[in-house]
Amino acid sequence: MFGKGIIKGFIETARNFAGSYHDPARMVTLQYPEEKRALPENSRNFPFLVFDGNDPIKGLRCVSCKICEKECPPQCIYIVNERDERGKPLKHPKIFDIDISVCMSCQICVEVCPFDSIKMDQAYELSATERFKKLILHKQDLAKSNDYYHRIHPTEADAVDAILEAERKQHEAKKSAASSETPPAKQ
Amino acid sequence: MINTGLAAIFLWAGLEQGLGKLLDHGLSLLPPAWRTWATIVVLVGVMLGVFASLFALSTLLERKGLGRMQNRLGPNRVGPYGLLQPVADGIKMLTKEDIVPRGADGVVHFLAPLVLFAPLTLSFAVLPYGRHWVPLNLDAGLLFFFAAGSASELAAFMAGWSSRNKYSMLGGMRAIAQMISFEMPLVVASLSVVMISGTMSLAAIVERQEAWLWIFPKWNVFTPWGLAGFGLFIVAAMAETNRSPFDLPEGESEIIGGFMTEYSGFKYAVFFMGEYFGMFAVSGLAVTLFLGGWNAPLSFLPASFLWFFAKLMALVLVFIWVRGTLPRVRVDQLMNLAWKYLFPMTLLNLFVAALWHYTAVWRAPGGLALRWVLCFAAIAVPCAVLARAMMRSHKWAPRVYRFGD
Amino acid sequence: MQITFYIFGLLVIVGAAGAVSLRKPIHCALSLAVSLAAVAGHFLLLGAEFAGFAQILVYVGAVAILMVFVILLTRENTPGEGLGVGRWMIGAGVAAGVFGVIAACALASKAVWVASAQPEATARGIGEQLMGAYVLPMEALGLLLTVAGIGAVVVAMPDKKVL
Amino acid sequence: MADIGMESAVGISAAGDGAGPGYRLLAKESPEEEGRFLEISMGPQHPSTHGVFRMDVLLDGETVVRLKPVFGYLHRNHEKIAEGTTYLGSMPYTDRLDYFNSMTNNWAYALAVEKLAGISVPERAEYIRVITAEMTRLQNHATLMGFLLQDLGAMGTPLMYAFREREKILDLFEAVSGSRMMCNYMRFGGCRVDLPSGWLEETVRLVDEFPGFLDEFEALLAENEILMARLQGVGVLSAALAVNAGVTGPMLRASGVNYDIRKVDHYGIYDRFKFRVPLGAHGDCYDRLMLRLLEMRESIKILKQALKQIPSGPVIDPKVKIRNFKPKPGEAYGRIEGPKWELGFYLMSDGSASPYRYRVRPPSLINLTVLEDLCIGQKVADVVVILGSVDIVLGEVDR
Repeated sequence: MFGKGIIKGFIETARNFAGSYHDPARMVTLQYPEEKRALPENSRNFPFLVFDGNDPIKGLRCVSCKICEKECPPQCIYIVNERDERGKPLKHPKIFDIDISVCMSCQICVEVCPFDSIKMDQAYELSATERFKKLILHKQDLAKSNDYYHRIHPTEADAVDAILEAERKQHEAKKSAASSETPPAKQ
Repeated sequence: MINTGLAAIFLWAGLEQGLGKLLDHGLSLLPPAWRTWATIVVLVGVMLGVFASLFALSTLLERKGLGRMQNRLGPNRVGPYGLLQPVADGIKMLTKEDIVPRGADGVVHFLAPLVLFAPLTLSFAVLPYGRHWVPLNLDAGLLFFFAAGSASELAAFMAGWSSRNKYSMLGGMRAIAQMISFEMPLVVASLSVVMISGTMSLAAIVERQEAWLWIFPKWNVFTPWGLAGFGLFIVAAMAETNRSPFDLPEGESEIIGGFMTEYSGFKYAVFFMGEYFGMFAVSGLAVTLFLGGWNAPLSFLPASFLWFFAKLMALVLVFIWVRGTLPRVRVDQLMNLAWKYLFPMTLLNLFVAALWHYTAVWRAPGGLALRWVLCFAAIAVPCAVLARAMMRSHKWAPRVYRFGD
Repeated sequence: MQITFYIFGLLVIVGAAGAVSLRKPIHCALSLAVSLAAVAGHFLLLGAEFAGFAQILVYVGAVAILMVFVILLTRENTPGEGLGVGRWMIGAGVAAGVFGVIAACALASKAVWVASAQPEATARGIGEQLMGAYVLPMEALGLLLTVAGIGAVVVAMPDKKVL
Repeated sequence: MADIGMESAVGISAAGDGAGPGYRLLAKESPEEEGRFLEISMGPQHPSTHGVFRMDVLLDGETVVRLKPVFGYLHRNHEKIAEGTTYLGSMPYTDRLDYFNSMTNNWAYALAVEKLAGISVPERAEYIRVITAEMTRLQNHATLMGFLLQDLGAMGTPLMYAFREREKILDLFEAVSGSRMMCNYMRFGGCRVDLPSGWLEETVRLVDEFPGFLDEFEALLAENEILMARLQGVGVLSAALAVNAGVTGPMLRASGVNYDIRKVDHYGIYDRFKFRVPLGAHGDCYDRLMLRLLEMRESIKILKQALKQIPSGPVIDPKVKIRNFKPKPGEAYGRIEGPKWELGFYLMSDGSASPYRYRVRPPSLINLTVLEDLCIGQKVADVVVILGSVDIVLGEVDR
């Protein structure tokens, strides 16, 4: 019968019209600034640096090995070593910048980091009023505590803590042996 | 609940009477020489005000309704429930830059929205909004309506041609072809009403429908020819007002914005408003011709212009529903629909109306039912057969698929 | 109603003048449409509702559109070179002659002056006239139009089915 | 009258065979044809070109006489970048090829590298790959149908329904990979992380509910007379032309050729699942649309089986190095049946950390090559519909 398909379509849209008032499966809109979706644990946005203890700069796990800088596909990480007065590089970054206007959130820096010092953040409200300077995050912007890491990625952070603890114990046990093998990359 | 509703309706009817009296009284206070002009000013002001606010309301309704049909919320940020959204849109439109392409024909480009808009507002003058509420009760009101509407074709062409844009040109061509083609079925569909009512005065047409079968109204739509005519009229009206699924002249996904591509700011707003006003005008005509105008839907309810606007808005909602559901047809299919389907069917409907008229003498019990069945079959069967034949000839059919392993 | 008469009269004249003097053909057609619409206004002023509305519907809604369409579909859409003075003069002479003849006829005719005595040209009246006294010419016209319509379809029909 | 002009123009296009200026000559210089055709440039700013894509269209009235696709507006140097970066470093870039289907892009690339380096994939990872790939197929096909209907002028209603369902799938993708669209989830030798707890149950629920949505969609589309009128007999692609032009995927199957890489190539673990390959008979837009609907139903079958069978175990081969990944010199071609069509990665290794040659077989581009053949003789309104039914993503066309 001619018109059957069209009438079916009308019924369908009417059903959706009514459904949008009572059926949460149909009305999936979240009104963003007021309502926010709970992010899944794995959710990632831009990297941050984990620090232990209370001092965000001194406690950084980062040893400035520059592996992430090298592996980063869009080359958005910039690291300069801290040096002591004689110019010998220290295991600490002097500059650690991430240009989040370039970063593509691929998480490769996290995967290649042997020291579990760089992790993915979940903060997504990062809009700025300027295109260049304000979108470059510096060391002090990037440093976030281990507690914060536990808050956003609890499962992953527990696993990381367990590994680090095991390593530390192993390290203490073999204190006599000076060689510290780079632990295998996680994940 | 029902009682309150009834009370409200009667209260409104009383108010309406009072309002009319008050208006008359107020006008009679003026010196006689001024009365005509004062009446004109009041009428024009009220009509423009009412339809402009109706326009604001229906843009909001459309966006909300479409949103809900698409499982979205629709505008809800400006004012409570987004009610002030049309105001915000208006401010936006008014403050936007008015861009005229360098190669455009400035004068024609400027005139096109006006030529579209002015005649459309004229056509509101002949619609009967309530008993004695006809701004301009012309003897040939229906003809006036179509005459006023015919200028919009010229406007679409002017807009398309003057923009000096190929998409605008295509849109303009489509608009003319479409409007001319669908004016035929539109006029012929309303002719059946003229034939039965014996008058072209819209007020008189509504008065003819003021009859009751027990408590149910005897509107034209409740006759076989009226039902078919109403359906055909609405389809033609959708095309005439460039509403989806016949919105080819704008054909957003194909030719960007059609003849409105190069319009911005206030001129675009006027086009936009013109589109809605066209929809109101043609819905108002449909209400007048087929749905009993200002007559109440049940005999014991008072007549009021509220009914007219309620019916008009109901039709507008149908338009919105259609827009939310159907994809657009193609230009050749549109022409086929107009000339090979709607036009012959409306012509046939004239004969069915005549048949209905001449079988009115069958007074025997069951005569009405027989009349109904006969007339309905006379229009419905050809409609279905022709539709089937068209589908067949193009080999349009649902398909069954085979599977490979 | 005097003022409206003069306004419409001015529109008729200005439109007609524009139709012959503007450079772009489309502008000419559009100003002709203005002129035709203003003529319809005159009909309405004379109380001939049906004729007035039919004038708008047919001339503005169809004839002007048709002209515009034809102009659009012809190849040369740019303004041509202006006519020479001599040809302007000839044209003006012909126009003046035609105007003179029509004006003479109109002045000589008594119908113009007794217009108010005529019965009102209502739709019903026209319909009764057409279906009564003039039924044969009307049927002939209808037949002619049908033939023309069929002819147009045949001409426009493609030689073989495309799609 | 119209068809004469069309034929003559087609004749010239056949004779010139891809010679760009051929039709310009016809349009501009032959005096009797002047003013007859209208040349319009659809895109790169056009609502229905699905991105920055341009079509140089020559119209006779509204009939398309000649159509020339113009690409390159979104060229991002993908292949050359990949030759300068590590093997792993290209993985996030593959997300951005066909940004609707990052999971399958990841898989195709991982497959190529695994072939190159001879890496095996743990059982559980194979299942996860199939599950995510089929979910990708579901969301891609649903959205494609929505977009096609949008091109037809259906005011976004089907598109919104499709997006509603797609959001649910993307939520699951985010839960597993951390990102909704740029998943970057597959790794050489498996997947990056194991599924989070509760994910499989969520997926089972989604898969159970999805057919309801498909029924709804079918009610909205399948028998709609306007839709049939708009799509049936439009943009017919013959099987011979499809095969010759290298067209793959649903578009090829709509022309009636039974060729599905899941069946033909036996990649992954598709041999273990029972599913059928729907085939069209007419090769028109309607077939292409309906085939995708049917494919979604088959995908649901696969998903149901996979979700039932999925074993526990590791998700990645622990032997595969993340840093200093240097496959032996050699070459490999990995291809999968992507949601759109055959997606292939060709890699040539010289033993260093980055590929010597990296080449994507961009199915969107290859399937676009037949666009002109599909569009000639159709109306301008059909062009956007045909383009929509081809289902391109410009990120992949231009790379």
